[in-house]
Amino acid sequence: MSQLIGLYSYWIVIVLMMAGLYIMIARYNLVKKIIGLSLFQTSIFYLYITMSKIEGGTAPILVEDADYVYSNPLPHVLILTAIVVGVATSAVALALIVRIYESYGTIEEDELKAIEAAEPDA
Amino acid sequence: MFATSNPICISDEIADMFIAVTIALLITMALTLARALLGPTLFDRLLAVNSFGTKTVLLIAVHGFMTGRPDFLDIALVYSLINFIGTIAVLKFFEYDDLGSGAYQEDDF
Amino acid sequence: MDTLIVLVLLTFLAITAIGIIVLRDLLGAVILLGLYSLTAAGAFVVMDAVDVAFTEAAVGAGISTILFLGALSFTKHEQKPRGHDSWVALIFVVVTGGLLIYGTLDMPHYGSPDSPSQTHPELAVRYVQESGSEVGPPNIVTSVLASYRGYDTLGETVVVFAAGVAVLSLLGLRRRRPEDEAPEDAPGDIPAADPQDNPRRNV
Amino acid sequence: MLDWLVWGVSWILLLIGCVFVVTGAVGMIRMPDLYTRLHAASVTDTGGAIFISLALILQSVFVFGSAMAAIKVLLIMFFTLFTAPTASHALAKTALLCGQVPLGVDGKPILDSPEEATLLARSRSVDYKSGQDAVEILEETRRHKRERVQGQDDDGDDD
Repeated sequence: MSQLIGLYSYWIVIVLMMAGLYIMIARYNLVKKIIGLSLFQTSIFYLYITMSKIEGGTAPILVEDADYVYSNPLPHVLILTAIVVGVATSAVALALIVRIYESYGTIEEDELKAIEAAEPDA
Repeated sequence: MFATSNPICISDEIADMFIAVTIALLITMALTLARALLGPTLFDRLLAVNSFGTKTVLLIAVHGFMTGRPDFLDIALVYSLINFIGTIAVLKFFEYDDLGSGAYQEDDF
Repeated sequence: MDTLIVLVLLTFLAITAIGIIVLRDLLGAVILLGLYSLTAAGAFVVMDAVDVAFTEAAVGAGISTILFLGALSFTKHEQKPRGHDSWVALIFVVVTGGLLIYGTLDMPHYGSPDSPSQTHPELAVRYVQESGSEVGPPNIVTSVLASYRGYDTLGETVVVFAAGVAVLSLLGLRRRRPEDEAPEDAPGDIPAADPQDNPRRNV
Repeated sequence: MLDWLVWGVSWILLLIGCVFVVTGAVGMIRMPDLYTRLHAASVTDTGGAIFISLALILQSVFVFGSAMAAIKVLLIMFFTLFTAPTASHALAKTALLCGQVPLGVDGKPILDSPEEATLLARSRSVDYKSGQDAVEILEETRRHKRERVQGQDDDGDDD
């Protein structure tokens, strides 16, 4: 039972990660792929934040003359950076998708491949 | 096993009170999530998401009191605003099929 | 109680992720992604990462949703219906997940105080004990972000700036292009809007 | 004495809040169509939020002794009170505009077609200008439609 509770958060992280990966592999729609990418990113955030938590700890904001246990602040910093960079990545990907749609009229991967195969010069 | 991590010693009666509210909120969130997944139309999903956001705000506020550090209510504040803005943005998208257009009044009404 | 809340919120997250996989409608998937971010941020608060929760609420639930909506307003709202899901992908994902779960069996348990990430003398203990006197602000995350790891933050800013430039160069010049170029091969030509694309008709 | 009073009042407020919150969620699952679910959700969003926030304000003033926390909870309550009804209204209006037909008491749609719902949602400014009732507008358009259909039938007969 303690094994279950102690590791449950990791398992959920893996489920989320695999959900994102499955969307990236098995769905043909490009916007859906970016949604899968976001899922994958958030699961990584989770993995880090889970590791920073300490039992009975509190948020790493110092309080004078009190003896608290603080959670590890370093993963929080890394994830703060990662969230912002992740959204920047999504923004660029979505902009590319908009351009692809304007050029080809579709955002389904297999249709794009068919169009590419039909006109090798382009 | 599920002992409250309780850095500031708030008394047990008070902790009980917040635990009860937290459980009620979690049940509510589960039901709301079910509606968001079942919802036949997009509006049902949107309604569920909006309601879920309000529950999250309350959960964060109550959690701050439960752990004895009510310093982090700012997050709940930001949440309630973001939640509203997100809902309105999606609705505007439904209504005009665009996020940026401002010239809809003449032909719409 | 904290652990219970975290476990329940994590379960919500997993259910939402499954829902996103199943849903064919892209707008619905984006709405569920907003719900996912809200839940994630709530769980971050319970796991003591208040700054991360703040950012995730503003960036993940706010900006990200609006970016997706903006992209969808230029493209189609529905995935093409397909007959079957790919069994190869499913098997691959299940096998990878199984291997990863096997790998977690050796991980330190959730919240355990003697895990390496809590006991490292330079990376955990020192920040907590010394940052108040070395840097100043009571929020340790701020100290680490702006002082100990200031170059990381500078790099992040550069990445965001580069992304902004990239998005602008992809989309911002588009409005001028149909006038500049010859009309027959204008790549900025938006295909005529199909009335079926309007969400009013297919919600 | 004061401690016990605060404790009791907080418990009562929180319990009322919990009841509101849970009933609203159950209503959201069980109600038959979008507009009734909206009704149920509004109960949760405003009623539950008010009572829970009031209890939290009591706690933060009397137990935690933190005026700042009380002000923040008050702000959360005010924002919720402003934004939740606005969001509900916008949701209902957009749903009507997009052609979601409400169900009547007997479980049947009260309008003939999604177009009529769109029309009703858009007739708001006409309503303000001429003082027309929504039902009148609806019947007028139905009459117009019928006449138009008959006119087309007559044309067909002529051909």
